[in-house]
Amino acid sequence: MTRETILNAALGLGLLAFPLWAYFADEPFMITLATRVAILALAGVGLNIALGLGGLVSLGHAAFFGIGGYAMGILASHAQSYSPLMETPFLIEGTKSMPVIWLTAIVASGLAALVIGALSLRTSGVYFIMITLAFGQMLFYFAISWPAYGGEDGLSIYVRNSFPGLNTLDPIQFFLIAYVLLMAALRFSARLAGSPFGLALNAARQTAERVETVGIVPYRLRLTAFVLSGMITGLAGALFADLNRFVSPTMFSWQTSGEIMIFIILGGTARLFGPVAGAALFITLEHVLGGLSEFWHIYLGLLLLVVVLYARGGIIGTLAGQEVKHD
Amino acid sequence: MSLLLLIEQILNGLQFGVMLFLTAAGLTLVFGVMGLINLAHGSLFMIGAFAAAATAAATGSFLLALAASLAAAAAAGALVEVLVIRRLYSRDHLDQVLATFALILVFSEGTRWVFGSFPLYLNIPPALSGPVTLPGGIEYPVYRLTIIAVGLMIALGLFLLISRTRLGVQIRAGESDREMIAALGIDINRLYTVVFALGAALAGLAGALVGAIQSVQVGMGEPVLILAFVVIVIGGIGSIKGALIGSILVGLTDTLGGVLLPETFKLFMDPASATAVGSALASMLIYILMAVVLVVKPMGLYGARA
Amino acid sequence: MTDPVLYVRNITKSFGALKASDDVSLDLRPGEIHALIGPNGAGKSTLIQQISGGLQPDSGTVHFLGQDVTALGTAQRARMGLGRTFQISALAMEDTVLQNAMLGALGASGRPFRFFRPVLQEKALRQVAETALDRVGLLDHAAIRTSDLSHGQRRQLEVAVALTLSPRAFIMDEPMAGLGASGSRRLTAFLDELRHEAPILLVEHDMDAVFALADRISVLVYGKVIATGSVDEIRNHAEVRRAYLGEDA
Amino acid sequence: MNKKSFFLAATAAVLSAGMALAEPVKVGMITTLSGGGAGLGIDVRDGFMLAVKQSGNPDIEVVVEDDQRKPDIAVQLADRMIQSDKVDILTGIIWSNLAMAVVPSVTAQGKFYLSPNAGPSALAGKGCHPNYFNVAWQNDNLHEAAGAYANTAGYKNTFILAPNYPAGQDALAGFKRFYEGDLAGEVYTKLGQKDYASEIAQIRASGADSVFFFLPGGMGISFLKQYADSGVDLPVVGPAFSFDQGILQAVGAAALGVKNTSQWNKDIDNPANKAFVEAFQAEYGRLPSLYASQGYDTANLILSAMAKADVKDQDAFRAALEAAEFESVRGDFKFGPNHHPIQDIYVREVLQEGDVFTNKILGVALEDHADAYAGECKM
Amino acid sequence: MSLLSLTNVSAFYGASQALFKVSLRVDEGAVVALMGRNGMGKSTTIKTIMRMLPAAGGELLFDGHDLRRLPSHKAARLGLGLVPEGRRCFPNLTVEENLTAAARPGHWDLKRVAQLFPRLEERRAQSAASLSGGEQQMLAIGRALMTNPRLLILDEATEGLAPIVRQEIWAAIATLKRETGLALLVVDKSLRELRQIADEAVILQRGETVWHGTMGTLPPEITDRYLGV
Repeated sequence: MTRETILNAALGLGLLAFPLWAYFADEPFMITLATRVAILALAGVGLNIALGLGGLVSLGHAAFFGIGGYAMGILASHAQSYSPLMETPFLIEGTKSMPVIWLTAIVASGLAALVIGALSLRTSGVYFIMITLAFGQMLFYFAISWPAYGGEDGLSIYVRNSFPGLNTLDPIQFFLIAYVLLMAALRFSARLAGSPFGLALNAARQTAERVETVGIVPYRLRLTAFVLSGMITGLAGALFADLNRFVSPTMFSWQTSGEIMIFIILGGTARLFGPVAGAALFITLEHVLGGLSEFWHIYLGLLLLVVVLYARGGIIGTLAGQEVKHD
Repeated sequence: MSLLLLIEQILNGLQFGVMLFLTAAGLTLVFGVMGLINLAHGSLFMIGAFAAAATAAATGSFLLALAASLAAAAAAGALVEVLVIRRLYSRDHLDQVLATFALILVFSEGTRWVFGSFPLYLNIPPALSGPVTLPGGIEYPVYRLTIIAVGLMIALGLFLLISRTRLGVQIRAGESDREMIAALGIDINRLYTVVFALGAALAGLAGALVGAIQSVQVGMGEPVLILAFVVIVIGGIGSIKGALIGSILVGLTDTLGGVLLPETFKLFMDPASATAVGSALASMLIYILMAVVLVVKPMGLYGARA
Repeated sequence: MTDPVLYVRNITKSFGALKASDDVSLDLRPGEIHALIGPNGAGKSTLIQQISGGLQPDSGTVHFLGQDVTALGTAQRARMGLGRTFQISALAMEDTVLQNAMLGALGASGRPFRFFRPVLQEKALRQVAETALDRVGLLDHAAIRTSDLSHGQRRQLEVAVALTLSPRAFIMDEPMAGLGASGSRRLTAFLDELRHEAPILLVEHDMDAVFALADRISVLVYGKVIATGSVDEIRNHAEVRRAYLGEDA
Repeated sequence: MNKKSFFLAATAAVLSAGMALAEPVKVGMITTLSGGGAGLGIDVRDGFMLAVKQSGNPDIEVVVEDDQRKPDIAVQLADRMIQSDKVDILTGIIWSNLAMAVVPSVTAQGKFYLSPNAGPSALAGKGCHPNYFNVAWQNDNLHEAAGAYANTAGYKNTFILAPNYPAGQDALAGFKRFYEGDLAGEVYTKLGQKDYASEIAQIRASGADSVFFFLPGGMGISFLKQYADSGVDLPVVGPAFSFDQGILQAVGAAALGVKNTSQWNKDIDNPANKAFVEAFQAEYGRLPSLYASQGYDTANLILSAMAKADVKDQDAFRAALEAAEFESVRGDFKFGPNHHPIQDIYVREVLQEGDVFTNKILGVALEDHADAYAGECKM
Repeated sequence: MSLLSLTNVSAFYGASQALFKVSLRVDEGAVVALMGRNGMGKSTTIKTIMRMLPAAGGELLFDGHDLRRLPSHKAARLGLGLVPEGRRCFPNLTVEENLTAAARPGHWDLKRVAQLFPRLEERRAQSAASLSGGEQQMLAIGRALMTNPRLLILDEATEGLAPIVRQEIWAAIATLKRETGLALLVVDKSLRELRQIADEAVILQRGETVWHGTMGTLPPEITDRYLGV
């Protein structure tokens, strides 16, 4: 086992053990905090497929996070008010069932990623960063000024959606749902990296010219990666909305895109568990520093600077060495 | 809509564009010459506005306030370049995004720490306040005309600096081949610090000029930053000319879109929903513009390289 | 005589005022090594790019296996069987040697869009990759990270990736560049064998290798082919000598 | 977890008989203390803490946290305060969108929420809740008063504008509910917009006789500065938000003479208000704002209820809150059936006192005004 | 004392070693030819001297200063003037801007460069990108002269040029030698021209100095072995 594998196992188990401890210590908020980490890490795992594996620096993943969130918000609000979403040409009812919501979130964000990706991938480098940002901003302003679903006020869902056989209102059960989905996404992401597609995508990031001369079109690889990436981030968005029982345009803001990206860089770009480590550290800092001073953002900023300047390769890179895992 | 109103709106769009240019010029310069994504550029804009407000409050002189905005932003820019930014040139864009994002946090909260949480006062000097009647009967604020003039003068000055001075020649040379310019004996590090400080000073001046007709408050830089990015990407990264044209394009699109779209929708919708839909679309318009430009020209209008 | 596997007809390509390819015609016949030589800046790389699909000629056509491929992209030409190596190694440096070779095999298989099964467990692909590595003598290094290879080994890997495609024609852009004396000799011997599998269009500066291998040589100067012929014909060609040594001799 | 808790020393002298019965009350305050909108949150907090301090009541403990003006952070903090800090009452939120995110889940978990600022219509009408009290106003109130004032002032053709988001739409709807004249124009601006040249040009061209606008925060500062400089000198009416103490100094002379509507001003003539204004200046060295007054009233409402009932006895405590028997700085104060205030709303004018820009009351715009949504509230 | 001296210099591109043991000396006022086939390390040697590539081992002295400790621009300011391989004129600058960008005061100014290359004078307002190859080469030489160096390094200054243009370049180099006594380090393949101009020669083979001596003593078997077709 490499050091990184051990570290990953420790992170995975730690993220499970902490809320279990909180459960027995009757600290329900700590469970909520861990759930938040798991969900944001899931969003990061999604982005990491595009960014880490594909080298596609998207500053617009809030678009998919938000679409996932609104998929939940719209379906649940219609179910809440017993008004169908659509009556013609066929009837679509709202729902409060998590699996249905997840599926909707994944499909909707996947479609959005297909459109955004198809256009954005015509550009590269800084232009790609900026065009993805532009699409995120478009959806942000659209959500703010679209009155049907609350505009800037967002949508409140008073009761968390349901999952067959579980009580999702119980923090620990909801945590477990998020945790299982995170682990599934990590597993998927690991498999993807080792798959034929992963091999080609990874090579296209390093040397697109070579990939073309073996007969594979890099654009298609990247678009596929972007769509998969958007789908996972969309799923995370649906869960995040469920965690807060609330969805608002902030989920679409460029700061959200930036934060998801920060989880990845903080944890270690292209590291499987990078988003988990990054999200955990970020949420912990926010929680601890937030209590220390009204001006805690200064400390957070300085700390981030230190990480970028001196801890290259992020947390996992620093703890597990610079070697990126190959298997 | 009357022709006069349309002309006035075009002037407004122009003025907005010129303001954007001041912020975007520094960003595109830094971006083009050093290949650095500087998210903290908006913070330099804010520093300029705060320095101007504080100086105006202390001395009552608007000119001194403008000088202070230039000096403070340039100093902050040079300091940050030497302490942090310099280490980021060789890094990938990801690291640059994270580090300069961190700088935003430090600058924003640091400013709030020093100046408090309430917006600051900075107003137009009496000599420039009030409207003037233009030919054709348009009443237009003197200050806004001044901004257009100052902005265009700075654009011209910048153009001359870049095209005529030795510093400008070295900047352009460094842009195309930094290894070669160093091999000819030019200290590229110093050149970069100067360019960065210059870009910062322009952003600071823009902050002060805008601060006089807007609110001087923490967080004022971020919306401007995003717009400046839109501008330089539309114009093509590294191109001053592109930044100018991009700025004016964005300024006109935003201003005229906000006015004309609701009007257009009123032709086939009831006024209330036309206003709502029109304004919603108008707020997305510049991003749509940017996406369209990039899809058609992936390197922006005047971009040479990614 | 059999039909050429690959030929270009009257290719012209300009960059602004510079004519990088000036009415170039060239062919590659079965079983031969056709060397393309010329001073730096003569337009060799531009020509190679147009043949392999990275650049579109302003006018003229490229034919491969009897088909006009001028309008096709790099990937399509590769799938038809055009194998290429790069002047400056274009390899996935973070990946292992085996992974680089597998990439070629994957491309040749035409099925890169599979997301679950570990690629390294795909026996068929792996065998193609390992065979190619074995042929260039890199099988022992299969598990090494490519960035840890020596310069010469990277050149070998370049060739191995091209081999995995089982190409119908090779285009090799300075495969000897930067190789030591023994490396050069080994690769020369290897290419000498390889020509029987598929003909090679060889761009090379190493004259020892060129003279040892080439059936025919074309000399490119200022985007124009100034001479095509056998080794001896080229060696004694006055214009070629001038272009190379600057001597009137 | 209680780094920012304020434990207040007991002073035996003020212990009343009622307090002796009560269990300590823990209040969680979620408000905006960092970033652009921090001024408002700081005022609410300072007003609130001033009242707590003045009461000298040892049985009230306050936990304050910064929501960074982000809805998801606010929700997270609410969860934490309920789950970990075990607070009984939550308060503090400034913005409607954050309130919409937090209030339903707080009341659903059986806690009280007292709003010191935001009053979205959804929470006043269909979404009302027995445990939700609004101590400030329903969002439409000040705009309605502005509409009523426009009639009194004789405006016949008003140009109205607000940002394109729910509170902005409510604002224009609220104004129009009471305004009887014609509209010269109705414009929605971009949220966060800072340049109003285009809107001002439209105003100039519209032939309006007056302007009503709702542009909170920096948007209002920008609008007023630019409006003053444009040479358009039509009278302006607006809700208090753009003319309040914290913001007025940044607007400066551009606001002089503007009429604005508010349920409070520092010159409202009652003893509670006088004491509040003096004590606030003494404590913090600045004039209190509207928000500070709302924070102060909220704290006093809680303290008054604590004196009558135990917070653990929810029905009794709720009844004590409904009674609202405290000395409000705005004079008469009572709750309507939907737990929103019924109060006088005044018209103020901006003027300069020495170096300081401030307001004085001109008169009452709407007397004993209730909100338009109470009828939809079923509780 | 030599103006420039390299002793057993080695250098790497990333992990692969490009120079093994390069030694050469250029004395004040001397013209030294650096020769070898493509890929043998000539340009790498130049890059190492110019501090564009770090030297891994060996000694690298210019006028008594240890170059290995200096950044590129400081090395240049000691008096190293570079005419790089591929010319590398700044394409977005005009001819005059190219010349003045890094000029340092001294003997060489715009007027003297114009005397040396009258064609540059004719094109002073044109962008460098619009020049022909030969003109760009003249510009690269003029640009280096404008820094008033003590040693001018010419890397493949006649590569890819038409014969007549080559003659012009060679003539200019001869003028430099004759009239200014500037020290020159010339990398070129054209043996005939080098024989006429160089005092000494150094031959590289796979990153090592394999022969050095005065130009007159360079035997034909050496040239055939290391340089010929």
